[in-house]
Amino acid sequence: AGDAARLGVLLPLSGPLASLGNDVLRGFQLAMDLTNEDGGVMGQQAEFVTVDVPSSTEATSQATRLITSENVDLIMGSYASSISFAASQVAERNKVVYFEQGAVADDITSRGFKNLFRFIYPASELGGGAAQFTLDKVLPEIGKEAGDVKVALLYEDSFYGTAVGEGAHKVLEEAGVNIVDETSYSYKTTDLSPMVQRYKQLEPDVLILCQYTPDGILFWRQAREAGLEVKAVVGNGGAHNVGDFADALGDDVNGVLNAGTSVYIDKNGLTEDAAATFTRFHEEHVARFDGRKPSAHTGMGFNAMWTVLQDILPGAGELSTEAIRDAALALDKPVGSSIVGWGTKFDPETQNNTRAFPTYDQWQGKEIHTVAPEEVAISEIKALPLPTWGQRGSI
Amino acid sequence: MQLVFQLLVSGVLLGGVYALAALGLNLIFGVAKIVNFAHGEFLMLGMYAGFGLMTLTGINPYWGSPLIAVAFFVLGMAFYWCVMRFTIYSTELTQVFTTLGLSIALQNLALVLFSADYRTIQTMPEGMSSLQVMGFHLSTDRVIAFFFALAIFGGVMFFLRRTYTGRAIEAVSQDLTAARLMGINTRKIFLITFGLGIGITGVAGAVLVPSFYAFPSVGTFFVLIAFVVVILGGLGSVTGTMIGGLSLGLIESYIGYFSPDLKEATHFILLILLLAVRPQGMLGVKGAEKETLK
Amino acid sequence: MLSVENLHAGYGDAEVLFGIDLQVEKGEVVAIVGSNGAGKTTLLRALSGIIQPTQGHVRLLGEDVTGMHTHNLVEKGLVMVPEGRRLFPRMSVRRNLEIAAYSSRARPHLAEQLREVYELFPILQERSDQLGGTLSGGQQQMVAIARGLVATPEVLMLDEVSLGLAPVMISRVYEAIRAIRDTGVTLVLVEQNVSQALSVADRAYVIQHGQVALSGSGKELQDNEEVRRVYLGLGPKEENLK
Amino acid sequence: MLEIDTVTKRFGGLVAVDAVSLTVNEGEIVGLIGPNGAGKTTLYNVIAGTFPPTEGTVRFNGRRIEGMRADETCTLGLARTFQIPHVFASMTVGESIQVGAFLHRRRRSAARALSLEVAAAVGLGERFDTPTTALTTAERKRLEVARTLATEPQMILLDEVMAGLNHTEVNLMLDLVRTLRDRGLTVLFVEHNLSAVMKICDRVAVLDHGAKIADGLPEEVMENPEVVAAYLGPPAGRDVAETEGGNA
Amino acid sequence: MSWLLDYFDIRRSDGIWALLLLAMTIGLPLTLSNDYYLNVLVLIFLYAGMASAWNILGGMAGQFSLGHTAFFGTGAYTSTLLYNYLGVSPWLGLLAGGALSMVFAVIIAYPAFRMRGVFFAMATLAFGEAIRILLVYSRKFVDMPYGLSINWQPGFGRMIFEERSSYALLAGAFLIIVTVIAYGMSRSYLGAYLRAIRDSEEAAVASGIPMRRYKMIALLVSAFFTSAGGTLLAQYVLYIEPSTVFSMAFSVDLPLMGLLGGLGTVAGPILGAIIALPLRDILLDLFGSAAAGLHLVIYGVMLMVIVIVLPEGLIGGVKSLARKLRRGRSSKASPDASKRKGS
Ligand SMILES: Nc1ncnc2c1ncn2[C@@H]1O[C@H](COP(=O)(O)OP(=O)(O)OP(=O)(O)O)[C@@H](O)[C@H]1O
Ligand SMILES: Nc1ncnc2c1ncn2[C@@H]1O[C@H](COP(=O)(O)OP(=O)(O)OP(=O)(O)O)[C@@H](O)[C@H]1O
Ligand SMILES: CC(C)C[C@H](N)C(=O)O
Ligand SMILES: [Mg+2]
Ligand SMILES: [Mg+2]
Repeated sequence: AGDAARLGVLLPLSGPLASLGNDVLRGFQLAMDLTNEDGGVMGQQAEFVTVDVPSSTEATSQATRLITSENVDLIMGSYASSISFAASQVAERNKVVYFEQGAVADDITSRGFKNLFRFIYPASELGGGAAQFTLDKVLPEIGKEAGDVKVALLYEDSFYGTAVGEGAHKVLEEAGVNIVDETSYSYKTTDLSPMVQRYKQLEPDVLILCQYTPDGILFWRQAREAGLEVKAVVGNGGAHNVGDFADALGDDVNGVLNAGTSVYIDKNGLTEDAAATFTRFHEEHVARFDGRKPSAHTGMGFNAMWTVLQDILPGAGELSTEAIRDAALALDKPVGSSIVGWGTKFDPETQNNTRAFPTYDQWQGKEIHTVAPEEVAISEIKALPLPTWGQRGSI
Repeated sequence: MQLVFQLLVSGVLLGGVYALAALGLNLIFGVAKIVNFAHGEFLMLGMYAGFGLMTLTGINPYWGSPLIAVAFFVLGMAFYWCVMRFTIYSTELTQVFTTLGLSIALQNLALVLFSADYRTIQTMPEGMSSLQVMGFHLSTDRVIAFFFALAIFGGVMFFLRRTYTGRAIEAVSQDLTAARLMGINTRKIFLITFGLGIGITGVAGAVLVPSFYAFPSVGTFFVLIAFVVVILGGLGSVTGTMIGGLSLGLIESYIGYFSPDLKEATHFILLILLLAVRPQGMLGVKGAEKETLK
Repeated sequence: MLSVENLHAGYGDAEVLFGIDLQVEKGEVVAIVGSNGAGKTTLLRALSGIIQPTQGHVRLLGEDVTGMHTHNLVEKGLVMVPEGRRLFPRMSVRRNLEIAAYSSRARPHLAEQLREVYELFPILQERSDQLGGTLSGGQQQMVAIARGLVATPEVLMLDEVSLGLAPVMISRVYEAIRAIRDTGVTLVLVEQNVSQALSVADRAYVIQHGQVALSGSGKELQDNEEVRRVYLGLGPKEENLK
Repeated sequence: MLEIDTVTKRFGGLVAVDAVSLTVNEGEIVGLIGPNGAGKTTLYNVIAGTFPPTEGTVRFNGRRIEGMRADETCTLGLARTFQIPHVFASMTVGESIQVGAFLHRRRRSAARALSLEVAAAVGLGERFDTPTTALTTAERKRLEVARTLATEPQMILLDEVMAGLNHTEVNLMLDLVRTLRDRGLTVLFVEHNLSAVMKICDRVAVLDHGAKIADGLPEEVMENPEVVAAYLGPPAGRDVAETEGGNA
Repeated sequence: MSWLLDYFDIRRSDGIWALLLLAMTIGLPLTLSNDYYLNVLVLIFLYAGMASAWNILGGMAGQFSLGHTAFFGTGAYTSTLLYNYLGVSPWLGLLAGGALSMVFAVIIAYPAFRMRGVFFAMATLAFGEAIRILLVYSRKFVDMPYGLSINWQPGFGRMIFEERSSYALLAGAFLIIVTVIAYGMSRSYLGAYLRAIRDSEEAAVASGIPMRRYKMIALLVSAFFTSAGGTLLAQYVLYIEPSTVFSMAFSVDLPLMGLLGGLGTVAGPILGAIIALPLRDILLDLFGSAAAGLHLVIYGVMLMVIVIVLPEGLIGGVKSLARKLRRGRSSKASPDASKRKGS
């Protein structure tokens, strides 16, 4: 290692996935800047070698480039499951550690890779969590029971949506829930109004959605235009915890539930350290990015990079695959030790973070509020069943 | 029954939007024989224009559309003058890659300038986003966009059929040299055509943004649809574009009801099948599909 | 009317015309003849602005119009009917004719010109709704000439108008040319059909290898044995009389 | 060799070819004339397989060929030229002719030898390596003929190959056609150049408004009043017209 | 032997090119040791091979397919599915994928060969898109993950190699095979027929060329080798998913390489791949960290400029430069409008 610790960063920064990719990058950046201001990592300044991977087509090449040409010893990526699949393949073969911060597809870590660590929970836990949350928390609010509720599942048809959808499906099925409809579609769609019509016919009580931002916006707006009334709606992170989604819907965003991750949690549920970082994260984010408020994806990116820079690398002491791996496996931080509420403990088998879990939010007053689990909740579930359109301003 | 009609109505509205989004492509396609792969990006710029106008000045894109039309007319002329002028005599593949290069450049320029965020506007006050007519729910913004489409189609048709410039455009589309010999200033015609094509596309983008969203690669969501509409309807046929748009809107509506994951495939398969039986498209002039470009 | 001085032109690297000089007076019929590939078509293209001359000057009514765009020349009344007809294939015959009146000089006369043209070629009126591309070769040629007339030219340049016409049509076209001349339009005829052209021409130029090899009155050239043989590829005069 | 039996071709309401029957015997040169728009090119298109006839049959060497594709008729030995030449824009003259030659000679040397020979025969010998785009109209017509000849047909359909040629060139072309006939080729010949038709044709058929109005020896046909009215026009005009080729 | 050679128009100067090709495809993999360069080399060989395959149809026969991703993806998916689920060797999978691609080719040929130019391009583009969507849709009925990973288990029979240089040699062999076939076609009557079809279908048919048959030959050869490239790339990357192997971006890349190098020429696509692939990497390296997307702005602009300045590609550009130098003088004549397409 020279005078700087060079980390490979692999994210979709252009193309259709760019929006959240740039969110994550801001999180990475902030974690690095703060670390560097605090004196760096292992006595060196940290530095990124960033590659733009608009889709998984470029992932293999760019990961190869990071490793063989830029000689990075560590790659941080990628947020989208497809990209993660392809890029981690390369890292594994070249014996370079790859930290996946936000891609959820279960199979990413079921390939037996030795150098791949994942911070976030897998899709089955996300979708399953959303379903469980629906069963446990939402049904009582809307006065239904697993046996008599009608649920519809709608998800985009790439890795992310289908994996989450399957997770939800499984839990609902086990609980004996009547899944009245299960549909997937391409997130590049320009019209979802027929789906809305279908729901108007089927009259589901709850919608469980897994969408990216544009199709998420489109769907909820078209639901409003067609006057689709459901008792509750639960999203899964791609659209439903994103600020752009709220901007697009105005007051009608209120009441929407989301399963995912949040940086609008109760910091009193965090460890002291984490709570301090939490505050710093929010303040610095607003200060450094033109008053912009951080998003969930920025939070996850920040958390992953922060953990790597603050805990794993110092633990490793050097930038070598072996050392980083050992340090990662040795890391043991309790739940509540990160700004998103998680802890960090990688499963020695799958190398998934066993202390990550979805949190559950609701839009209230056009802000996202965590409503579960209790430790980090800052608000209660409100206004279920959803009041009719136009009446949601007061939620 | 209500459902069948509701799907019909929303399909027609959507179809109008598609037709409008495709019209500019067909104009340029028809006259200059150029497949503009950057079409989606001009649409995207139109969307940003609509968004910017609304957020900066508070004027909604509907009232602002004349302004956007003028700005994009000029942009279209610049597009011709600075870029496409050099490819008029080249092979179609050269043109494809010139416009593709432009598409990549514009998409990413937007990313650099406007960031990757999804931008939306609300033109209607809360609660006015939908109209209820005889029990049908209609998106107010789509209805407005649809009327824009009708007006613009009517205007373009009048312009092409009834004005000398319009006819000159058609002449240029069929034989450039002969058109010159008829005293037609072909450069001017190309400028007008590109101005018109991009101008319409800009307005289309601006009136679409209220019911969609602007972000740098939104053009890629629409460009293939626009291609399908144009070819389905027929090269160089304005009416065909409208019919192509409406058919696609209706397909989306009905197929989308039963199986949204198949609707895009349906577009493409329909396109291939139609071309197999009627290669010139529904209203295209027979033989146009055989036009060997070079 | 039209004067050309030391005109050079060609295609890309290949120069075809090497310094052409010629004069056309008002109301004249001037024929330009010469063997295949001599550069006749190229000359007309250069005069009408389809290709740019590389050297030399063209004056129309005393004004230097060298390098001017085709549409401006048409506006000034210099109109060419190109070799190979070049109709708008997917426009009806009527549209083909109407579009020829695009220039502001021609537009006011459209109705009147159409009437004349239909008189000249009645078949065109019959077929006015047929698409240009589906006409027979000869019919296309008629439309091409008719378009030239609809443009109300001062100088009309015709490139091989009799090509592919039946004898009965050729005579009709040449009658038309005479009629056009009688209305005061100046005519430049490029022809392979030499005797036909020379018989109406007041004067003629023989082009050879991109240069003017000879010029004179139509009759002079037609009667000169050597000219006939060497430059025009015509048989001896006697044979012709048979 | 070629038997056309009551062939009709309609385009929508227009009858372009109206119940035409025509026989061409082996080794004959038959002229097909008629006013513009009479249906000559259309008849060619039907024979050569560009499109099928609406009614009627066409036989070549006893075999039904109507509705066959153009390449099939060409392979059978019936080749045609286009009234408006279609050139292969990216090729030289030699390469274009070789495309024809490859039909029966797939070897390079054989194809090249044949194309050199054919190029020389049509007078394009010196233009062998010239790009086709640089050819004049007249040369393009000769290239059309050359490419067709290189397919080594038994019969060719020529569509106005003399148009745009001057006297000397017409004579060269006539010589060529004669030589071809002497080598056993059968020729059907559409031409407006009457002197050429008169000189070379064994027989002349006349179309008018799609229908055949005369068929016989050239001299006979020229006297036929119907032909005179439809095609030749008043004697005054004809005089001039006939001088086209120089020497009738 | 010599009678066989007589079917081909082989020129002496071709030998130099052959040597260069051999030096590149065999010499470089054996001498390069930097993994990054080897990776670029593998991609260049594979893409050059597939661009050459595209060029047989698109360049030589003038049928501008924008749907080659259909064949690429079919090749990648067939061999990967066979290998992952049935343990079939990718070597056989390559042939199976090739065969299936040829079946697809026949299906799309029916409608597409009725069209020309832009229409053909659009129909093939639609075909490529439709296949992807149907593949994604099929997951409703068969249990198949969205993306397929191949376990990294080196072995010749598995077409997975320890060393990157082995991949480079394999990819080089692929390139050589495609190039030899493209060369053989272009220098025999086949090439002349394809060019004839490209230049004028009417005249080609009138010269006795059964047009559909020859277009079909070009399409089948093109489809097979594009598909083979798909298998090879899948075995190299070891991960495929619908949106990467069935993507319009891929369909567009092949003609781009052909165009950059020189359409319809044998060397063109190879040169094109050599230019296009590293260019993006270099730009990303130079501008990637400045602002998201900036390198693509530059790439897009460069693409426009190159294509406009060198419409005939690098080979055409060099040729016309040479011609100019020989002439020793430049000409000012404007392009002849009459040569414009569509006239
Ligand atoms: N587009 C072109 N590109 C290159 N060379 C050309 C082009 N058109 C014509 N030429 C060349 O220019 C020369 C003159 O051609 P032009 O057509 O002017 O002759 P022409 O006298 O009209 O002959 P014709 O009587 O056959 O029509 C010829 O040698 C021809 O090969
Ligand atoms: N595709 C078509 N659609 C409609 N009408 C057509 C078509 N092709 C030809 N015609 C018409 O059929 C008639 C015969 O045309 P054809 O081209 O056979 O005439 P021709 O005898 O070759 O005349 P020319 O001597 O002028 O070449 C003409 O009236 C023409 O307009
Ligand atoms: C936007 C995110 C929700 C994407 C998701 N994490 C994935 O795996 O693709
Ligand atoms: Mg000429
Ligand atoms: Mg004809």
